[in-house]
Amino acid sequence: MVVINIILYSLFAILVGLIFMGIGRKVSARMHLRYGPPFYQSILDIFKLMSRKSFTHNFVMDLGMVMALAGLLGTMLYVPIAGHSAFISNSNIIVIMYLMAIGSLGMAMAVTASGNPNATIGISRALTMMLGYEIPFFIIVLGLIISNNSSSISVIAASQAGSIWNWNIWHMPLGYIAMEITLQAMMGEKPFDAMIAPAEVASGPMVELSGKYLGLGLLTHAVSIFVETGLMVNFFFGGGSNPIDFVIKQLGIYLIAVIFDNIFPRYKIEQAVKFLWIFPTGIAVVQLLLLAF
Amino acid sequence: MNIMLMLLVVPLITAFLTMAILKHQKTVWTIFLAVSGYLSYALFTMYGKWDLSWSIELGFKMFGKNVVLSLINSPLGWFFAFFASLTTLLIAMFSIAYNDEKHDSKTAPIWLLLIFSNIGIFFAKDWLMFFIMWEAMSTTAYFIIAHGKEISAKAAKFYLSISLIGTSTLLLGIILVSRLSQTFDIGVSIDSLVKLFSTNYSAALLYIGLFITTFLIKSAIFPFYMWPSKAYAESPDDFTPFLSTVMSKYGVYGLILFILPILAKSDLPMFGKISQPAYMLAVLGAITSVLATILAIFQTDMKKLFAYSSVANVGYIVMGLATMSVVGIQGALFHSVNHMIFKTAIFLSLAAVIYRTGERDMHKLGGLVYKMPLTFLVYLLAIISAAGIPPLSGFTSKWLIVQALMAQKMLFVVVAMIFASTGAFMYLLRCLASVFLGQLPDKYKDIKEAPLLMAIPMTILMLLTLAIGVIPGIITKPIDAVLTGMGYNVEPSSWTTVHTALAKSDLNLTYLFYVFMVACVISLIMYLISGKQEKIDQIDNYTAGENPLEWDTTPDRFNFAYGFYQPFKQMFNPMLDLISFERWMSSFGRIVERASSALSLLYTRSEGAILMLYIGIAILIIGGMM
Amino acid sequence: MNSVLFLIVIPLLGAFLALFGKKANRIVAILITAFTEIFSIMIYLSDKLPVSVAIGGWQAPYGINFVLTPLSVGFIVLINLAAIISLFIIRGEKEYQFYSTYLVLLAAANGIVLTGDIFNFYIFSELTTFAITALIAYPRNRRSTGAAIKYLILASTASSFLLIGIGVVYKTLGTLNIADIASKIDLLNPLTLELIIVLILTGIFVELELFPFNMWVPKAYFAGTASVNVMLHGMLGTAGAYIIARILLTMFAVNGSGMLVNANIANAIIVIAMLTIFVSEIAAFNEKKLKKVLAFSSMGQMGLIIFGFMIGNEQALTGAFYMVVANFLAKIILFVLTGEFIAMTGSDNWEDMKGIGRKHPVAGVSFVIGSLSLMGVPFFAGFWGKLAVIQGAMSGNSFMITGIVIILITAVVEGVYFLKISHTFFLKKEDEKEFNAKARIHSIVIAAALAVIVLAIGVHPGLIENNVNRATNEILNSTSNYVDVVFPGRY
Amino acid sequence: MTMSNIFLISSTSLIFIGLFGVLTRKNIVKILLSLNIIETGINLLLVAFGYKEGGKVPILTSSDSINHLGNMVDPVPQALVLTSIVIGLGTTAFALGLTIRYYKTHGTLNIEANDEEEVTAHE
Amino acid sequence: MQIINYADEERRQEDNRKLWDKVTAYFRSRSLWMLHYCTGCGAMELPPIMTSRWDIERFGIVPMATPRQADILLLTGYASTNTMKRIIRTYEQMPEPKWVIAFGSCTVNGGMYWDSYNTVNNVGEYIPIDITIAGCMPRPEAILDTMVKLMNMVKSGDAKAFQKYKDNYGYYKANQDKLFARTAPVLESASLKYVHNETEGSEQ
Repeated sequence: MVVINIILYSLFAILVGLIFMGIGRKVSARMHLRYGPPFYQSILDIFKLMSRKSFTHNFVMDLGMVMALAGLLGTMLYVPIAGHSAFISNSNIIVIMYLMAIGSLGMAMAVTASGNPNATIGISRALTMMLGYEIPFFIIVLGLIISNNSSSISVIAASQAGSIWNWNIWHMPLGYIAMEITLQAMMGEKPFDAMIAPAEVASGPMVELSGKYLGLGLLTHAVSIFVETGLMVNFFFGGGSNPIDFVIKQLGIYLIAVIFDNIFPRYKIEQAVKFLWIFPTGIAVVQLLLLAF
Repeated sequence: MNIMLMLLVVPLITAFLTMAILKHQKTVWTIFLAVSGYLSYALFTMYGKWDLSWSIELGFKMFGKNVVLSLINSPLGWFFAFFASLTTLLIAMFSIAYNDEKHDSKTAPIWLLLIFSNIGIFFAKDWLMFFIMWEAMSTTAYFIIAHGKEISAKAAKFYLSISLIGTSTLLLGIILVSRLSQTFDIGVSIDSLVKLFSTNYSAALLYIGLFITTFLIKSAIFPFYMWPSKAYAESPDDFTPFLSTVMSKYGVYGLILFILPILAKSDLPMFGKISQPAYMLAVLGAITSVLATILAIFQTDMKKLFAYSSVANVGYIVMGLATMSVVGIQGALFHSVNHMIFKTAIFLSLAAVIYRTGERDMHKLGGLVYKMPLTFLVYLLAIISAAGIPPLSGFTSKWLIVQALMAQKMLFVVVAMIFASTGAFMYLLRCLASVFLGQLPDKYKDIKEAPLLMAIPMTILMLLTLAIGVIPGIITKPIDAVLTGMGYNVEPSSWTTVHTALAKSDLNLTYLFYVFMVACVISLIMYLISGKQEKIDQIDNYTAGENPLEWDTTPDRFNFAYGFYQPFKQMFNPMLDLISFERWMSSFGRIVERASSALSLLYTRSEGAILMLYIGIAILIIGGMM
Repeated sequence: MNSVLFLIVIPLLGAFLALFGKKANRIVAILITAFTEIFSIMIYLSDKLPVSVAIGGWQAPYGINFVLTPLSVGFIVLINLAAIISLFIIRGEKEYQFYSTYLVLLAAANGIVLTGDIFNFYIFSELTTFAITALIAYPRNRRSTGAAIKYLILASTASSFLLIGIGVVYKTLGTLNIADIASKIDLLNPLTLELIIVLILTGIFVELELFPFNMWVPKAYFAGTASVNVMLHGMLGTAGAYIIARILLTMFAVNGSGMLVNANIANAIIVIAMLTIFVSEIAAFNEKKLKKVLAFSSMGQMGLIIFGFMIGNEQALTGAFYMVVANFLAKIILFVLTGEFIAMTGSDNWEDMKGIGRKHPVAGVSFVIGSLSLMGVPFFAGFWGKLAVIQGAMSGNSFMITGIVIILITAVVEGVYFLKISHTFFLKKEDEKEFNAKARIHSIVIAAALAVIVLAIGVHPGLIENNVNRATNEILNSTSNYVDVVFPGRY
Repeated sequence: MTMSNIFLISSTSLIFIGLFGVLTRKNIVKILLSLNIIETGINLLLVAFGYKEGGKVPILTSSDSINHLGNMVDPVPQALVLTSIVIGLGTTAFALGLTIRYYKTHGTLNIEANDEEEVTAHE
Repeated sequence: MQIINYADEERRQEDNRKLWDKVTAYFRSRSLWMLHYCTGCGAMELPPIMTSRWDIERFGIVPMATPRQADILLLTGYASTNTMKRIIRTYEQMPEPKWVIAFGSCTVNGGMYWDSYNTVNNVGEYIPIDITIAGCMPRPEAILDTMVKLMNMVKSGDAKAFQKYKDNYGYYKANQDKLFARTAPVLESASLKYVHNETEGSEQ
């Protein structure tokens, strides 16, 4: 039963993530005064990628990509969707933070295995960026944890139940602002997309990924969008009363990120890290101090 | 014969025995393996027998009594000693294969002496025994690190100077404390220090400060975090895991043995939820792990990189201890064991790489995964564990420590922990990418997988870290005994679940493993149902249409491995000089050397001999007048 | 007990005989030294101690007397042991002057320890100065001549002070007998007392290698051959330790309690001891000449021993005596081996001595044991002494604590340079050349045997506990143990 | 000013002159001369310690002399001085011998000459 | 020069593909990712079709950074002999199925550079072209039209130039070798040597 649950939840998350990506592209197009692709375009892309032939340099690439997707799916399963979950767990935030790292590790391993310098540079930037955004992200999370005295997302989401005014976004607006900036970096959107900068490093980590490897990478990205927006909903928007409510909130958050993505240029990696360590971190620290004392 | 005594005598006698037959290297290392096997077995049988002890009276009077050296089997000591012996056993197996004609370090007898002192430290009941073994450990380790190589001797000198400072402070501390309690017994001295804290706070702080300095030095905690990068890097490759995993735990053991009970029992000024000295300790741990992580990220020498990584990991352990809570200490002890396992696995796999290639600089290697897949797998699982990624063992302990820190509201310490933990990811991947992945240099086209005797211990370690990750009870059950022995009230821990102090935050690791496995299967199915893949040559890369080989570029030059985190380093460049304790140390060393040369010259020239004589008389006269 | 005179007379007679001997000189010297050694051990083991022997029937304080106490005879045993070792390790043929001078040195060193008369003490110390100067100068090259004459000038200047001091003592107290002086020392007014102490200390501190009286030490050790180094350290140095115990802690002690009568000067001596420890260990740190390193280390150890003596409680005194023994044994190991190593490599520099430990593991390990003992590492004899001295100093004032800190700091420096040097022997030899000379088995055996003793004492300090306790007891209760021996029934 | 004081003052000045000479002279022969001056001073001092105003020679010539013991100068310092002179003589002779050797090996009598140049190691 | 137009020939046959192939062909046609090898002036014509006026993304066509990810290779102008080498390598690095679009007359007959000593007059001799666009340069409308045509060809399974390349590899290889013989360096010293400075030691 749990296994079926897990499969269904995984497919749901993948589907939602892909459709979000499609909607995001549509919204970007409209912002560019274009018509844009259909909202299901990402599904088409994935299908094409998975069905075509692909190149592998060695078995580490296969292993890494499978690991990346598995890690993100595992993470996703720990995020409560409007109080629902594939299995009974406390959905511990720290577990989610570390589980997400499997995805990054798998991805990093797969792309460095190709031996392409562009890929390795991309990964080195991605990891540097990770160090950049984990700090503000964790400080915000810490604020949530100590105010609820629990590291369970369910508890945090449950504490916001009831009226819309119970949402944490009203209780900790500074945390929300910091989180919004951090989320931009977590999802790899501009201005924090130095790792995949197509014009500099030929789309960085993805440079050697072809066919199904790129497909798995896109799926990973889709799930990560689901997880990150899902976390945001649980942290600041009451967690949703039902899955549809939840997904709509997620979409809203994702669209904010897409809008920012479209209006910003790109930071160099060290500028990005400095920015992340100064502004979102500073705001988050202020928020944390307000909560702690 | 008393089993405690046997634990000491067996390594000691074999040390002298092996010294006599040092020429037959394989025999010597096999004896070494047998001894560590015996120790592991004997320690295994000693679990639960907490009344074992041994003591001897020496004909030497102090405080009007004859000095007594004694050993006792305490849960805490057992815990460390057993896992240390287990690690040694696995390293010993590796060493048999490693120490061939070319790599022979001839250190087995001294290493046996080190194991002897190792047992002594963990089972010491009185300070004199503790000190004797401590000093023996420091000195023998010097000879192993130096192991008859000039470059290693330089690094070892650095280790030795800091280590001797540590033993000096320990000696001073022991003498002060034993004068206070009029005995060398550790338990009594804890009580008397607790008493001193209520009467003379600053004196007591000074007393424990001396001990803490020693322990921090041995565990390489800030401000003494620099020596491992030299000593670990230059020590024999098969000794580095011991140095890094077992010897860094002596300080941790000392802190748990002596400092924690005092801080727990005394009435101290508080800072938030915990006492100020404990908080100070946590801050030191935090600084250590952050600095060591940053420095590790910038290393090009893989042994140096993991030396800093060890420092950072001990930093976590100290942070966990400083919480003074059950969960924190549990996490710290758990992490000690985990660190022993995964760092040994890492260092052994690197030793296997060095054994095959003879190269330590990461950017000169690459693509070894094709030639040494098992070594790669061991390294991969070990770094997953080291990075604290579930479902391997490293996660559980890190998670426990983070939970404990959060429960005690040590906000900035826990942020430092997360920083170090994320940074760990950066340096671990750097080594993975540069050594095992990427392009295989031409000169390593013919190397082979590590020999069987090396592969066995590495595989065992790999399986151990997986097993502990899935079933944490393997470690948490003995930790229960340790915590009970320390006087904490603990509920018996379960095989699968770890508990924390926060509400609704318990975690079932076995379940986590199942979930992850199902996710893996889903992802694997997705991989399998999609289109076929074709394997292409490693050098066949997208390079904007160019063929790198036509440009006289060899595969290893094509790798991006040198200056891996260059932009990140640029951010820290202004800071690097400042945090280089190494530079301070060496400038201090230069001052001593100059003073030494000047004084030596004074004695060589001897123009002023008569003048100095008169000065001496003047000193006597003036001294007498005062 | 008049036969105790043999300890002095027979070596002197031998010295005279050696002038006529040729090849047999060495045998004669060894036989005589063996005799004195066995004789002194027999005295030490006999139950007649302590006893005062009046020479020529003149009773003290009018006549010259020898005082045999456990302390003095114990030191005689050590001195003669060093003497016999120094004879065994002589390398190459020596002319008659060498053995003759050596025997004079032996007689004088025995005399210093045995005599109960301060003027006699002066004469014997002058004799040792001459003898050792001649022995240092014996190689007759530039280095040895320079070192010898510089030592002679310094020692003569210093002994002038000693003589003045003795004159003042006689003028004020009207006696030259140590026991007599010790019992009357309270009668002196403080200023005179200070004058006397300063004058006499100046004389003996030069022999004691204390900073800043010790400018001669590295030169002398460096110029001397290994056997002369063993004599310098084992005979002169050990006699020096005895002098401190006897002159400072008995003659100038408060009521025979082992505390110097003038506390200010005691403090000044502690300052000098600390300076010595600090200066010598720092100076040794960067020194490349192995013999000089050992010379500096000798100075440092002497400073430590005197620090232990001056603290003035039982614990520290025990430690100091432990240290005397440990330092005696360990340093002889190092000097014996240094001689071999220098002969093997043809260089004074320890950096050139790579590969020796690989060729002669026993020698290498013995050197390590010796250095570890000097460092005060557990399991070696030096540890217990250091521990007890520090423990004893802890009960003193803040001044002593400074001393402890200095000892601990210098222990670090000492450890670094000793282990650095020891490890050099185990490095791989760079060139494939053979060594210049072969190491002699009996030297290595001597070193190894001493190393075993060092280890034994280190593992079980109880081995010499009784002897040390006897010595300590004698110093702490010198009224009953020393003055009463010379003047039965005075107290 | 009594005789005793004259002795004391002159001997002390001799000692100090000698000490000054030892400190300042660089020539070994001059240093040895200074040492001899010190010695002379000490000898004078010791004799002065035993000196008694109007005292007699401490020789018991007859049984009557036993009554005049208090009037005799102290004989012990004189014995000490005799010994000291002998030792001083020995020192001077030995030192001069070494000085000759010093001149041969160093080519100078300057005490500050370097001793360790161009000397091969001996064990 | 006789080049068989596979597309025409295939169209005459019955569409007897399996359902699965039809489905994949549909998805492929709706998600064509292009790699533009900007060899000549044709690159200037690409921005208009990607931006708001013509917006090619509505057909699922987006530019990609590397050949590994791309489906279509766009040759946007004349190809010199040296460039040809890179084009071929890039083409071979693309995973199948892959298609090539040649822009303008330069790629067909050399265009205004037809008599240059170092340009390739007919790119189709060296790599298989699925579809060419006439004009010097073609207008964006023409490009858009071609794209749609290619989509239809992909959907119907007619665009099989990559298959042709595999089948006739000997022919293409011979042409390529003949071409590259001209690019070999005349003097030994002219060949570039990459000098690598090994930097020793830690970055620290």
